Amino acid sequence: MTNTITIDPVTRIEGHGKITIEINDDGDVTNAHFHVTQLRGFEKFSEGRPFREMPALMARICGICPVSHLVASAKACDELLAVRIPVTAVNLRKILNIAQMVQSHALSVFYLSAPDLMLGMDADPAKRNIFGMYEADPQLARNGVRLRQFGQQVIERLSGKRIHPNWVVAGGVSDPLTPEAREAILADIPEVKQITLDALKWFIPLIDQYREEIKVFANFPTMYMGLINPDGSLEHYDGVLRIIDADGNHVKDIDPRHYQESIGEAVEDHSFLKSPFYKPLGYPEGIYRVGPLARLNMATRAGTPLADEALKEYQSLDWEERQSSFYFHYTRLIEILYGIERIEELLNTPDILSTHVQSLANVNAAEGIGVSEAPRGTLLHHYKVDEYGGITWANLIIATGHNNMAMDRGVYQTAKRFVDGRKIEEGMLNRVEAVIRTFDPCLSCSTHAIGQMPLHIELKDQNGNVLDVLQRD
Amino acid sequence: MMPVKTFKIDGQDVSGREDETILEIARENDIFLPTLCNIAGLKPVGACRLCMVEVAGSNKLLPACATRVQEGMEVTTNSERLQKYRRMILEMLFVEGNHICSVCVANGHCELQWLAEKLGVDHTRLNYMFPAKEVDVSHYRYAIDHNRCILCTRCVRVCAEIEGAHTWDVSGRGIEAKVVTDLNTPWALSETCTECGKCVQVCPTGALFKKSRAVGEMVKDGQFLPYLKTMREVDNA
Amino acid sequence: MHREEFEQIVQAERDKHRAYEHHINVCTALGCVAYGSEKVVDALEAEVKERGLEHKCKITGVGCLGLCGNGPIMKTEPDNQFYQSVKPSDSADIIDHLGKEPVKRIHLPQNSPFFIGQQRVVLSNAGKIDPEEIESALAFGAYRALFQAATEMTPTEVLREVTASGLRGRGGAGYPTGLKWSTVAKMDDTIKYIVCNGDEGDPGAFMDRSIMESDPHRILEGMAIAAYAVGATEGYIYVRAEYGLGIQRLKKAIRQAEKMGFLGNNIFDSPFSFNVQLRLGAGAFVCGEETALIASIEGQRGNPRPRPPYPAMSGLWGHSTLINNVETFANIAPIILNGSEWFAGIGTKKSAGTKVFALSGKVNRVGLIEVPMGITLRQIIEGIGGGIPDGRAFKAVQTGGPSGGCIPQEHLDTPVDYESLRELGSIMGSGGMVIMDDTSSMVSVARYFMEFCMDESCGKCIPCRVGTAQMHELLTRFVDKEATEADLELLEELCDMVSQTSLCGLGQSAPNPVMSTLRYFRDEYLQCIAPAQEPA
Amino acid sequence: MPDKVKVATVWLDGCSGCHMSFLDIDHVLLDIADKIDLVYSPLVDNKDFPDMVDLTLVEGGVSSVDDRAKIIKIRKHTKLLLALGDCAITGNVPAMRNRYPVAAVEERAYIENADVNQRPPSLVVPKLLPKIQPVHTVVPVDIYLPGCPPPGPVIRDALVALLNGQMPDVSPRFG
Amino acid sequence: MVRPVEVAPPSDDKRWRIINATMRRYGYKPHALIETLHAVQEAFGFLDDASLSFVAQRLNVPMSKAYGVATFYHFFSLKPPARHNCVICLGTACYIKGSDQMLKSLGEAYGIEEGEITPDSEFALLSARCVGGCGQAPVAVVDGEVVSGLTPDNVVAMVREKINHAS
Repeated sequence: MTNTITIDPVTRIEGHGKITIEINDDGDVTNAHFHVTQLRGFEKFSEGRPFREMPALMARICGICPVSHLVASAKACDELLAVRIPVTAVNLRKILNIAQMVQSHALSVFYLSAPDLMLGMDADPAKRNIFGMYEADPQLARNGVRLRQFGQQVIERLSGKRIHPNWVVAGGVSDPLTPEAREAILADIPEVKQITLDALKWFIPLIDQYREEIKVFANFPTMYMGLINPDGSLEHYDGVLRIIDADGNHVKDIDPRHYQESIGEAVEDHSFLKSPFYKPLGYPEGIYRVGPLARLNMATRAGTPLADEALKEYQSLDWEERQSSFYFHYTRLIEILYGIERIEELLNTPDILSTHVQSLANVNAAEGIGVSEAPRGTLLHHYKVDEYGGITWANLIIATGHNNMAMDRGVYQTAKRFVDGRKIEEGMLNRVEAVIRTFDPCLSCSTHAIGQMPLHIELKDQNGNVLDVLQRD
Repeated sequence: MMPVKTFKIDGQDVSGREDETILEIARENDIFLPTLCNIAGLKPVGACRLCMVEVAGSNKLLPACATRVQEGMEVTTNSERLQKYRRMILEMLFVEGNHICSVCVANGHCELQWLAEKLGVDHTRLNYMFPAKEVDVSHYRYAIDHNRCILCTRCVRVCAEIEGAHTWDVSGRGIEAKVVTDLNTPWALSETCTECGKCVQVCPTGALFKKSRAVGEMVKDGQFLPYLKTMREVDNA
Repeated sequence: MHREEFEQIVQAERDKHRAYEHHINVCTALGCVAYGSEKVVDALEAEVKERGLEHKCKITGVGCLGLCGNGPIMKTEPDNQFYQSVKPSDSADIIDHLGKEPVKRIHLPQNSPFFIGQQRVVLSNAGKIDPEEIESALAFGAYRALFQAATEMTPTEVLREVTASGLRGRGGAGYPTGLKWSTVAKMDDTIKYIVCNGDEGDPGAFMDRSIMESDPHRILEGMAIAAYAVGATEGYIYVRAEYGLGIQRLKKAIRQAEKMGFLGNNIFDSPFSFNVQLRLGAGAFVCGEETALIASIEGQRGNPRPRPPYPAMSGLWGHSTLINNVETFANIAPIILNGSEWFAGIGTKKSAGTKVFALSGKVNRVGLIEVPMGITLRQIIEGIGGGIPDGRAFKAVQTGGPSGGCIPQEHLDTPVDYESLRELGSIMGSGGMVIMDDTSSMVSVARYFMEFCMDESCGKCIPCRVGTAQMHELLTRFVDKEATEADLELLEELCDMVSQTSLCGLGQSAPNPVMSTLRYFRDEYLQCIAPAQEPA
Repeated sequence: MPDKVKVATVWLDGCSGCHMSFLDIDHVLLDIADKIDLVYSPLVDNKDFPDMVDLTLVEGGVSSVDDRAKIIKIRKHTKLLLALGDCAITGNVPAMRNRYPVAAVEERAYIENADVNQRPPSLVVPKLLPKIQPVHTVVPVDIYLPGCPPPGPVIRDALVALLNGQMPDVSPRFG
Repeated sequence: MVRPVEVAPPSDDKRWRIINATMRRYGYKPHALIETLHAVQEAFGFLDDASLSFVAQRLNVPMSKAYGVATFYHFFSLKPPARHNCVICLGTACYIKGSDQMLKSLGEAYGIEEGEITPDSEFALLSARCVGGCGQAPVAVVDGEVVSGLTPDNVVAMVREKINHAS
């Protein structure tokens, strides 16, 4: 007989998902899955829309990382125009995208995962949140809020709106940066830099406390994918789309225009989220991970001084150890640091205040593909248009999707280690959720195709009868 | 000499020539009346019913845009009943089409959206009809998204009355009505369109827009109409 | 033309008519044609020919004889016998019995309750004349009123007669006809138009069709008298394209009247000229609305426009225009001939004259009736109509079509006049009267009318375009028994809002069927409210 | 702490942008921590909706049978229900799928744009409703804050007003 | 595009003479539009783009206006007619005697909705707001002939019989 535990909804993740854990008569975990339970249909209903509407429309896939969608979508639209966009526009888009990464990473680390890390996996669930953390360490909580606020303010100062700005458009951005906005952002940089350095100091000692988790939090060899500069430094906008293998060896630089030759998508009956895989290895062998862990496992250097130092320290860990998804948290903090430094750098480029920020053209190509690095990993928008620029077809591969297989497998790995079917304790299940949190899955993104993800843990017997449910509904 | 009438709007004494409408006099006196089909410079059609007012002694509501002023009339522009009806009219427009303000080219520059905010429409109790309406992006400069069309017919009138091309008209009827170019041909294939763009500028929503504009970027400018009319009169005089 | 000349023409036609010993008038209006009356005509003609009676017995295809539900109907003259459900095989028997005892098995006795209480003014010639022969109409007095008006009366005298008669518009609203005419007469316009509204569109109404099919000359004559009175020279009859037979007969009538000099220039050698053109509608109920009808005659979409200005001031092509419906014009000739006093003596004080109704639905005797105003609904339904078939109980009578309402049992003794019906939340309308029995769901009747209004809304103004669709959606929820209390509240608000803010009569009255059923049958709506949803 | 106001936030079919805008009240969130108890939210771990909540902010439209069951249940256990943002109030962008049958949406995502197991998911995942509906068409809503998303300050002002026992007087616009 | 002053009919079909005659009768005035469209529909069975365009140009009516008029009135059809058609009367008298059910039965039998034509263009199912046959309600008009004595149960057979009889 098998029992199934359902965790529904998975909390402190960005979206609706649930986890089911199957347990045999002896109380051993025999299987576990992660389910995304929402589907929204963007690929379908964008049909017929004018392509210039796509960036703003696609931003509505996700309120956490709308900018990444804006950027990927606008890049696809640039291809439809077949123009080179002004350098200033590129740099402004980069700032916006990185600012978003900072706020999103801050959200993931401080609002969603820090309660586990700081208060402990077995802490009182009622306290295990940002408010509990605020009680325990007000300054840390305030720092987290400040960091996220910084990112959001940069977005607002550039685009006029924190969430779903329309500023990134086909051919560039709609308005130049104002000197006032630039000064305001630069003025905040020292403070947030310090906050991030403090956060790293807080985090690194935690590694030793979570050795057990590190071992099983989706700790297995996979390939990694992400954008990277040809010189091996971090990149979230341009660069090449690279795949490395589980040993860190270069596998392939993918031409985004031919992504379909390298990346396939599989459907699992139990989830609205599809599972992309590396085609040459097939499904499910072609498993890979994306996001900060992938980016920093691939990078030879960050490209900014403080982040380079931090990266060096991270890379002093064994390669094998760095296969654990627990290190998503670590790499996230390093990327925040990189982001702040990079924003500063970009704001100091010579033409950043140029008013030439948009290339004007009509539709000149029938197909466009745009890639960007979202906080959670590679984001790919692919559009086809008719001769007048009306969308005829769209496909989106979103960051969280790439990690779907790893999350599913990580849930199983963690459940197997921590869940005892004879005596279920909340802390066990929280660890199963926590592994999902390491990936910081963006389930509104993942469900662009339709739907949402509550967390739901179900205990089922072999015949599929539900014995017990732990769920949030 | 055109006789002048004196009357009251909301208790305020006002005056107007006998060929002027209540709406014109209200505007002249900074008394707000919402309108969507009406635009200065085009013939009034009295279709949107937003500018309905109460006139003492008449149990019928009258459209201010199409009602001439009369001596001694007492007009009320903003009773509770009128406000309720106006909100419902706006709700009707929202449920009839697919007005997704957030991703509309005219977001922030839309008369419908602005009126909803101004009249306090924060939701609608009516049933969203979610019709399957078309978008015609065939024209190289302009596009029309029928999802956002409120059938005010400003485009039809500006094209016929001012540009003189009469490229636009309304086809079908009732809830199926829609504006068309020529024989419902794609805009790009219209033989009569002069590509002047007046229809785009007078459109109160994001239904007609320049294709070069992204979400929130389509700012309309209907102000040219009175200018055109006046200049034409000056030249003809 | 002098009176003697005119009388000579009439007398000649009368003599021709009287030359026959027997007349057999078979109804060839649409209803009876559907039952095969044309075959009956053929069979009778064959029978007469075979017996060599062509000079003694005249078979005439005539207009409506009333009892449409029992067609084909025919009447023999001068013995004045009605037959119903006649088959071609009855021909020999009918001819055998001419001037004798009627054929029992198909006989419809004159004292049938169907005839009791009816009074034919508008339809006085229907069933007597051959609508396709002007001579036949002349024999029964057609164009005599026109002759009288145009040659012996001043326009002011005609206006005075019409005003004094108390005639009110038969199109539905009951606007005083004399007042309307006077307004147009007073307009200082070089060109004026007369428009006859024959776009009878209410579902369940076929009065105007019957008049056009039965006595087209009566309409032309009324229009011509109106033209003389108000100073118009051009007239249009706007008829729905679906009325093929009526159109054909009107066309013929116009041609014949022109030929006889009753239409055209210098009518009766007087300075008065009047030409009539026929215009076909094309399937749009809203064209029954005056301004929409004008737009349609002008070759445009039938969109109404705000009034004022009223058509009397600015109508067809911007000129002063008099619009009346078919039945209103059909009342004019009798008023001129018999005098306003005579007419005012029929019916009630405020609603003079008779009204033609199309009685249909769940009633034993279905057909076209003409009754004096003031008769009660009960007299019509239980008396003339013979009550409800199949032993069911009466539930409601719908008058006024999509603009009207449903009247329940307790108001059956209400007299039929404009004001009384309005007080009950319905209207006189153009004359549709549909009877419903206890099997009819009033909610679904309301939805039916709303669907009609939604389909017929021109779409110009928002309250009607969207409001009718919204109300239809809400009513569908009631019919499906999925409605909520909030839906009922919203429905009532929509009724109020649409009726108050719509541009034209269609929208303004579209909520009427809902409001009247809510008034009398609220329980039926409440029964359609679903119990509150429980969380799954 | 019985005098704290119990607040819940739920996320139906939306993009989480309204929740993010809720977080955009920044430090105010921590400042009001002594006045409110966030008893149920994607931000906290309570997996069962409490017996009675003073205020629930709902983001997103009603898209699946799960959403519907959830909001009906929440309404029963909530004193004041606030529809947060255009998706909850109008259906917004997700409702753009309403013009297509669910099958067509699934076909594009799971058959046409997939390489392995080309079929729509059918296990565990909830059944999608044919049309996404605004929240107030399923259950009564007390307060509406439109916007995509409603800006942080608007949410802040509304919350502060509610905490002071007043109905919020804000007029944000759609979009 | 320079438009020719004299507009030629879309084809040398003789029926265009009738249509020209109609327009001539009204002096080629714009207000003859509806009458002319009636003539076209009577001659050709429906209005296509070519005929609309011809009539519009000949009468100096804007094309969009001609299209607006043609689609406003339900009597006009922009699609070729089916070989057979059945019009179900939805007048009040017919409705309360079950004509909506008849429409449903026929729709199911022919696999089409009201207002549609079967893919083989054999049969069109239409409805009318009232054909004026209230006395015989419920009625249908099959290929122009009024049929009475119908019920939701027998309507399919009755209509099929009528059609088979005709062809």
